Amino acid sequence: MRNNGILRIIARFLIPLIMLFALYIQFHGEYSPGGGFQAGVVFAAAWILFALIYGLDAALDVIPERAMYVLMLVGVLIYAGVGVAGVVLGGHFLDFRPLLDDPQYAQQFGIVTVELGIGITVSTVTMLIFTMFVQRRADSLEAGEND
Amino acid sequence: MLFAIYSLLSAALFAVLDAGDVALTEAAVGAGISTILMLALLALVPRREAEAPRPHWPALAVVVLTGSVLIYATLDFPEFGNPDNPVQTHVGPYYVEETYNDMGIPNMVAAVLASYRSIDTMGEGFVILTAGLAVYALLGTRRRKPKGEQKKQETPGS
Amino acid sequence: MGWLGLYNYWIVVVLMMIGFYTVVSRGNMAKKIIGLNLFQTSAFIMFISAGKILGGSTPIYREGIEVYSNPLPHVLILTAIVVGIATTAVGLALAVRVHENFGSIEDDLLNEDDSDDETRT
Amino acid sequence: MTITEMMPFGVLIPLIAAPICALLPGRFLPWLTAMVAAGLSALVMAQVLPAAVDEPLRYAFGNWPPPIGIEFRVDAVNAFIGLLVSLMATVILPWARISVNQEIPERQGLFYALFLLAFSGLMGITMTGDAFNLFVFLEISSLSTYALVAMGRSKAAPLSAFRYLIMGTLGATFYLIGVGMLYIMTGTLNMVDLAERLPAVADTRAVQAGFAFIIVGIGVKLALFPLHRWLPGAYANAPSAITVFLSSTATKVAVYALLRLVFTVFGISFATAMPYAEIFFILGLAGILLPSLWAIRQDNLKRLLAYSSVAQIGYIILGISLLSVTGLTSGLVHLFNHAIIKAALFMCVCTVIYQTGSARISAFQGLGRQMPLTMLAFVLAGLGLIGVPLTAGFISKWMLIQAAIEQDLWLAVVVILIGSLMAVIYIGKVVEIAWIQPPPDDRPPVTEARAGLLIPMYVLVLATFYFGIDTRLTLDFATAGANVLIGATP
Amino acid sequence: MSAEFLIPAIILTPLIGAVLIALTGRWPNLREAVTLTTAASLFTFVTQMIAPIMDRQTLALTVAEPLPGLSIAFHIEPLGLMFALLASLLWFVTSVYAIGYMRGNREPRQTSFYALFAIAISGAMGVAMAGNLLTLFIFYEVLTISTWPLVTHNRNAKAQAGGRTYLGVLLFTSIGLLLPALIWTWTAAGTLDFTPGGILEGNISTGAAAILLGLFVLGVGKAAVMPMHRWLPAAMVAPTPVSALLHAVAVVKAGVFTITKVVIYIFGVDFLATVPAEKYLVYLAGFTVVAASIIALKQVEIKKMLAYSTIGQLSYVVMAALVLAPFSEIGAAIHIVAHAFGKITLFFCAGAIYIASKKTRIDELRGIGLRMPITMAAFTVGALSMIGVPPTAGFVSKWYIIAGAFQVESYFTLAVLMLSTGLNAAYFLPIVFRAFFTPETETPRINHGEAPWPMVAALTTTALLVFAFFAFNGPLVDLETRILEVTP
Repeated sequence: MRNNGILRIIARFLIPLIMLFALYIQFHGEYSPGGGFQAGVVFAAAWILFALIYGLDAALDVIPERAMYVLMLVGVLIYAGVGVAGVVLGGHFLDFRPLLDDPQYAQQFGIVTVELGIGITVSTVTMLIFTMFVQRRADSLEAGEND
Repeated sequence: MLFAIYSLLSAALFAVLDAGDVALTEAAVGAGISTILMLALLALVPRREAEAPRPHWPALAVVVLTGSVLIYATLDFPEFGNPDNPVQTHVGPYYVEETYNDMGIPNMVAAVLASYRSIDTMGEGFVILTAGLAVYALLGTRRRKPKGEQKKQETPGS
Repeated sequence: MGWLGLYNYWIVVVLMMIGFYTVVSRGNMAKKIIGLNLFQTSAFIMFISAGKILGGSTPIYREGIEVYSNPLPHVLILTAIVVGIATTAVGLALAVRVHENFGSIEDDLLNEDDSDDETRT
Repeated sequence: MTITEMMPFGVLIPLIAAPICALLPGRFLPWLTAMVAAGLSALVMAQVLPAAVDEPLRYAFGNWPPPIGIEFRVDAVNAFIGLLVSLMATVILPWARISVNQEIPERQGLFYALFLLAFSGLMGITMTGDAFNLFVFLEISSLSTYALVAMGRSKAAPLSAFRYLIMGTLGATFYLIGVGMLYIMTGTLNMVDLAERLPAVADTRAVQAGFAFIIVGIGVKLALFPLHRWLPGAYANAPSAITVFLSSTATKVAVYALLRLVFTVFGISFATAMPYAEIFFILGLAGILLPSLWAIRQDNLKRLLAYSSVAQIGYIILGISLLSVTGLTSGLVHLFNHAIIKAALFMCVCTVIYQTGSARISAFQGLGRQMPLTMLAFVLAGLGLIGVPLTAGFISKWMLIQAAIEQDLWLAVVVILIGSLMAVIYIGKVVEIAWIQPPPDDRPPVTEARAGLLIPMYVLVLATFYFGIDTRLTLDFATAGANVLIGATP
Repeated sequence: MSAEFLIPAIILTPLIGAVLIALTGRWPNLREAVTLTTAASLFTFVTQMIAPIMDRQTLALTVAEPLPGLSIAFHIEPLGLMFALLASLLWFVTSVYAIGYMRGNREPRQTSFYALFAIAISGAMGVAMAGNLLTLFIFYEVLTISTWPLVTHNRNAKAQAGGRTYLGVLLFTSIGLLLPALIWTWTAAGTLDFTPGGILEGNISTGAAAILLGLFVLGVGKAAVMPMHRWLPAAMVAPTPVSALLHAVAVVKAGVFTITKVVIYIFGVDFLATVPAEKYLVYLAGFTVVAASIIALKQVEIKKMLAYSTIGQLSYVVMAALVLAPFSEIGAAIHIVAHAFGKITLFFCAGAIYIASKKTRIDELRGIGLRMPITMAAFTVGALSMIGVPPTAGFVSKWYIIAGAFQVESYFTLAVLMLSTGLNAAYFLPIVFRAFFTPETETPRINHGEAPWPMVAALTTTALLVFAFFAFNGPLVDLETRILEVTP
């Protein structure tokens, strides 16, 4: 499949578009449908498409496994961090109002941040899971099973 | 495949039911990710099924029982789509009316998701994380290879 | 319009039971997981249906629209969907491991192996 | 920082510690993080419990007043359970460190991260005041538990985990459907709010069906007698540390969830209207007798104890089914006592596994002479399980019997005593093999476990006896909790 | 000395002793020294309680209250004092004997033997001083469980089977019958304290009382009332010192002691007298007496025979307690002591014979009296006491029981006593005769004399005690008369 020219061409156009779309629903989430999950998943989907066409190793060169691992942890930590920040600034956990002076902006800021955290975690976890499965396949093929 | 199609269909259904975000997610997750994973699994394990599926009476009994309970329950459900349903009258309206004043963003779903019920969302973030860690823990370890050569050739998941 | 007003719930129930039956009756782990997904998704539809208002629209403020569907069920289901996919992922990973250990993912063929906990992988 | 503001951190500390834990390298640091997190959480709960007895503490997340937002709501009952869970985690972790080093040599950061997730999930279930939020925490703990079970060394561990996953997810979905019905009928998810709005629609089929679905869903999680099929495999194949932790917390928290939903949300009057008591009474009796029988038949000790756990849940369910203050008190006390006793027993068995690598009863031949301290602990904890006076087990069983007699349920009394006799048999058979039979000659000599394994074990054993003599902590708080539950929505 | 000090001291001394024994296990002489000192000091402590009880002070102590109204409490009264004195005194003697026996037989695991022995004694002390049924039950179980390893001391299949029967019967009866009886009493009377005159009167119908009494009599398996007697012969696989102290004194006497206490302090004699069905239990006990004696007649192993004789003698006490006559109650009380002295002597002799000659069967005893004159003399004394011939201890207690039987004109009891006396004579005297007046047929495998001196000393002492009790039982009888006073 890696040698299928057409696929490669299409992919070269498609993948950036998908990623763009992902970013759009990530940061435009509070105006139109979308948000962290959808963005994360779509972003991951783009990456997976890349992996399917250019091969996993190429994909892992773009985003290494370790990076995914760390990022998925960072994502939730961002989320929790915002929550803790609320407590530190004298509010309740996950209370965004104390973050900024204007409550509305504070809320928006909070929402965007946590959505970002979610987005990061979701996308990286998705990629990581995909990577795990594919590498497992590679190993078991080498172990000479399923034939 | 059928499974993916089912997901797409339900996504469409969600869209019809005014659940834009849900539809989007279901489409991406259901039709996208879980299908890919399913394929990955089928790539890993033999596709053949053991025996021709024959009716499984106890299971059928349980299922019919549960189903009838559900039907029985639905008979008292408020009418579909009726604006006077408790769902529409109790907590929901607050979100519909106040979201804009509270945080000045139009997408109530995002508002409820990330602010009103933020702890839920954080929880599901951790659920995802758990899944990641779990799969990493289960499949992350390299398996011993009979052939000594360590370089693994990349193999697409389908 | 009486019971007719409930048709969507009945669709849900039927789907749900198909999924449930698949989980309980099928030995194949992949099929079990598919059934599980079916089961959950239909449960989601039930929630979403509850939030729908006929003539309402997607809960995003736009000019000139007064009636919105209730956003709360949507949020719940977003969460639930994510939980579902997470479960699926873990389940599939487990299936892979089972296959590595036993060379099969036919649960009912492995019936007794569950009790065999002396053998170490 | 007031106690109310401190309260949610009983959950948040381990939750946030989990990802940090996963980032840490090596063996010691992850363990230390988990240890500190569990200890802090226990400290918080120790602060919360006395405060929560008088009137419930409520903490609204994001400062959105419930039912708009989600709240944690802690009263005597869940403060009691929360303290139990966090304490058990704190006691088990030092022991776990050694056995984990043996069973899961590398990537322990992952292990402890998942452990913390399971732990904080349980804590979350305990504290939340929102029916759907409970589902989320339920899934956090469940998913991490599946993974942890599958990390066991035994070949069948992933299989057991998979079966657990199927059962568990079905249960969770049932619960979700039940909650959905309640939501459709009332439009709210907050427990207190539900409790206020349910009576209006209490007689609708939807709510009754919702009740049934919730009971079944939770029932799977607490291994309610006919739905217990996942438990023995999961306990038998999980890593030792996880077996000990699960046996003492997971099912207990599920029992709490059941109590909370049945009594606080639906309310006692609703519960009495449904055939709830009768069904649970029967399930309780059957759940005492049959699993005890199966336990006697097991020759794998982890499995034996697992079945005995199912039987002990039968006692708790029996106590709950009486719908009386005494009954609920006995249920709560037994929940607490059994957690301690069973954790101690599993620790003994798993310590033997650590030394000999096997949980087969044959591996216990002559251990009385080779591992005297461990086997002594087993005997003492076993006495607790049987319910011999001076042990915690006696207190809860006595309360239970008293509750049964209050309502002239002599059948229950008989069954409870028979159950104790069966416990004598299955504990006795182990003790006999360990202390009377000589060690087989073909077995390489076994030595006593190291202090690091023995000390936590004996902490639990001593607790078994302490709570058998000084019952102020357990009995008073349990009674308070029972009153909260029986009394109308507090 | 105050109760706050004495009672804990008496409970803890053996336990501390046990710990020390375990620690000094490496040096046998030191270990034995510890054992003896512990036993001696325990006895001194117990004697400290005589004076206060004599001048009617109350020695009581509440340790803890696990459940509201259910406390772990101690309260010394004449009966308990007597039991405590008996057990602690004989523990010392037995320890001396055990040293000889264990060393003479080169037993393995002697350390754990002595340690567990001490724990068992502490259990017996707890039973003796218990202030309510719960406390009694607790120490009753301590006694059961701590003696199980002693019964299975030999660690072979036979021991394992015996131990199973032992633990099985005792735990089944205590959890299956005694505990329900406890709970029933608790729910009926709202308390479990031992109160002069009883606590059940007016709280329970006479019919229920009869059932409850049945639960108690059968539930106290240690009293070995048929059909709950199987454990006692099974326990004979234990080393003789165990059989001697525990299964002739501490354990079995704890059983009959419990029943006597229940009759007097829980039901109350006057109340029981109004319970019609109560008589059936007298018949059951009487039947046990006769049946056990007949079975004993057919035994070939000395220890087995002694075991069945014990079963019979125990039912004397139960029967006497249930006859409900003032004299018979006293008789029951002092028979606990009288029988103890006699029976322990007999067991000591059996052990001595075994150690010296490795003989365990009755038919092997021809002419052994010439080789072991002291031992067999002591045996004779014990046998006479069992039969109840003056001037032995057995005579005194039997006298009171008979007197009691006359008081209430229970001719059944009289008949049983006569019959069993005859049977006792029938199975004891032939042994004596065979031992002294028949020549050895074949020369024994080992050419032996008396057993090691500690054993001989011990059995001589107990034999002398049998006479002493006959001579000086006045104070004890006076003391025990007080158990019937409704207001102490």
